[in-house]
Amino acid sequence: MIEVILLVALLVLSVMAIESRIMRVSIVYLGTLSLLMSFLYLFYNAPDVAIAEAVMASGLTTLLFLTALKRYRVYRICFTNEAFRRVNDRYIFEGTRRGALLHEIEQFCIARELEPQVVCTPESLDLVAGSGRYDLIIRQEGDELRVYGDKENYFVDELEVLLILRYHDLNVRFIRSGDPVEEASVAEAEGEAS
Amino acid sequence: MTFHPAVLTAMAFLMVGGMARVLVGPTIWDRLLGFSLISSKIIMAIVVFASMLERTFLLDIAIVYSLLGFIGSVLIARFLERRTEGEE
Amino acid sequence: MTDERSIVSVVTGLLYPYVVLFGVYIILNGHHTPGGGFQGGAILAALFIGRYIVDPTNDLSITRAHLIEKAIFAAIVIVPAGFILTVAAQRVPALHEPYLVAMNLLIGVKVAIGLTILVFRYAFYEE
Amino acid sequence: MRRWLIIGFVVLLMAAVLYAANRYTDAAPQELAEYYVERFTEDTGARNAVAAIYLNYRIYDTLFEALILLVAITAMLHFFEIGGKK
Amino acid sequence: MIYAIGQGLVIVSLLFMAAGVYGMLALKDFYSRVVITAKVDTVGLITLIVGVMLMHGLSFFSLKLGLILIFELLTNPLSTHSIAHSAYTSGYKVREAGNDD
Repeated sequence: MIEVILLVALLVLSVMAIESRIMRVSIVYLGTLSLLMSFLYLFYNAPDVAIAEAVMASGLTTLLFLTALKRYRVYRICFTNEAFRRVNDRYIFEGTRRGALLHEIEQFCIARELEPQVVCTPESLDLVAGSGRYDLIIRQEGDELRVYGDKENYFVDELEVLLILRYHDLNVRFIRSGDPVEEASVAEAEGEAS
Repeated sequence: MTFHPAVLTAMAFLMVGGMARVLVGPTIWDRLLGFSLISSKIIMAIVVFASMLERTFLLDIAIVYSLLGFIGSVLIARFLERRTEGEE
Repeated sequence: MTDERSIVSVVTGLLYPYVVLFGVYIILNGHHTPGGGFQGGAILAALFIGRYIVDPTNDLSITRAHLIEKAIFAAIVIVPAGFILTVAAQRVPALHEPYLVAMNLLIGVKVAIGLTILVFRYAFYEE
Repeated sequence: MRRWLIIGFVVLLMAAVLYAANRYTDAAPQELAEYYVERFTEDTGARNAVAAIYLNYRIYDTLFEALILLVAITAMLHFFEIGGKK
Repeated sequence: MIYAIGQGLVIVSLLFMAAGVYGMLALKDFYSRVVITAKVDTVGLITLIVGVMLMHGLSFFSLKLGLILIFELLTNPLSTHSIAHSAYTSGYKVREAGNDD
């Protein structure tokens, strides 16, 4: 019984590890796969192989995969909603309309070889934008979704066209602003030049 | 069905529950949480399996996991954290 | 930030000697219980990964470690060539067990050094 | 289209392998395995059969495995020269 | 008798772990799930290992089980803590599980 369950789980996990497009998620899948596989080796009376699998999976291969993954650029998306003071996980799930939007943005990032990372917070916009950690900020105000992005970035241009075409029922509005720090430094430079 | 196989089967169902969180979880930290849960379930399954066969050396694998099992999740968690803080 | 650093490093430092002990136990008991050279060496290499978590500084001379590994490989070739591939294996059966222990020890040290070089090389120089 | 072709090819290959594996059920001769399992303790002095086999009966396997690890690391240090010079 | 008590403890630990898995699947926000995994799972682990120790009496097996228990009590909360800390410093801040949409 346990054998059948774990073998089916191995199948599901291996297929998902190949099919998943986000690399870090694939690493977690592979870690789980080696955990279950190590127990199956033990179940089939091969404790030597089980020890080797346990050690290699827990430390060595994980570190190698993660070092290889350092080359990917991460595109950080922040979802903020300060009006309700409560942000729930249901904002990220795929079932709702907003979740579909976030999922679309993730797919858009993956198609351009960026690693999307969605973060969900109830902090105010100034705090979030001031930290400078995020490349794209989505803020919900009542019925409106406002997307804050960089001013001169062709990636955000394409994203804007896509979202306004497909998600007009969510009242998506794009607000483009340059980095405030950069603007200040540019203004200073201009003042010195004149 | 005797005692030990029944316990092992129940534990396999619990592992499938943790695996559902690994597969579904909206953020990557949820998946990591499911991963650490499955890791502790595996240790307990090894303990029950060794108790069923009454072989002491099978517990070596459980000791390996309890000593080194946390390294994987700590490494992945550190990696995610550093990626978001390092480029400020 | 500093809080988390300290708790992870404290617990990893507590576990450090036990991991060394357990790796050596796996290597030395490899001919009686499951385990052996490769598994124990991998445990000792995972120990250095734990060290990388606590304190990511690079103070391993890779060239020197590689030299040691080559020397140990020469020993791995010489020991069986002197014992198991000659008539001495049939003449002196009392030496069988010391031979197994010595080979396990050599293979364990070699695998530990090799995997450590691999991991450190990828962790520190791959930018 | 290309993706589905690849998937179909893999499924066909898997079916062929499973069919071949189920068709020919005659096993390899068992004498050597039985000899190893019965005699390994008195031959080698080990109580773990795996250690007896990889350190005594099949010592060439172990030697070349160690050589493979050494060659892999040497090649890695040779081709990416950043870590080698220190 | 002691064997039966050990079996009872193992079954109790299965109930604990089932509660932990149910909570992890059913709860709506991340930090509640972290608490469930860290606490309930560790309780289940302690109960199971003590139960198996009772089933085996005083022996080398029980000594190794005690070692596993000590190491696991050191490392299991550590990984959960590390995950939660990583999520918090990355800016994933969910305050409470509410139902207002």
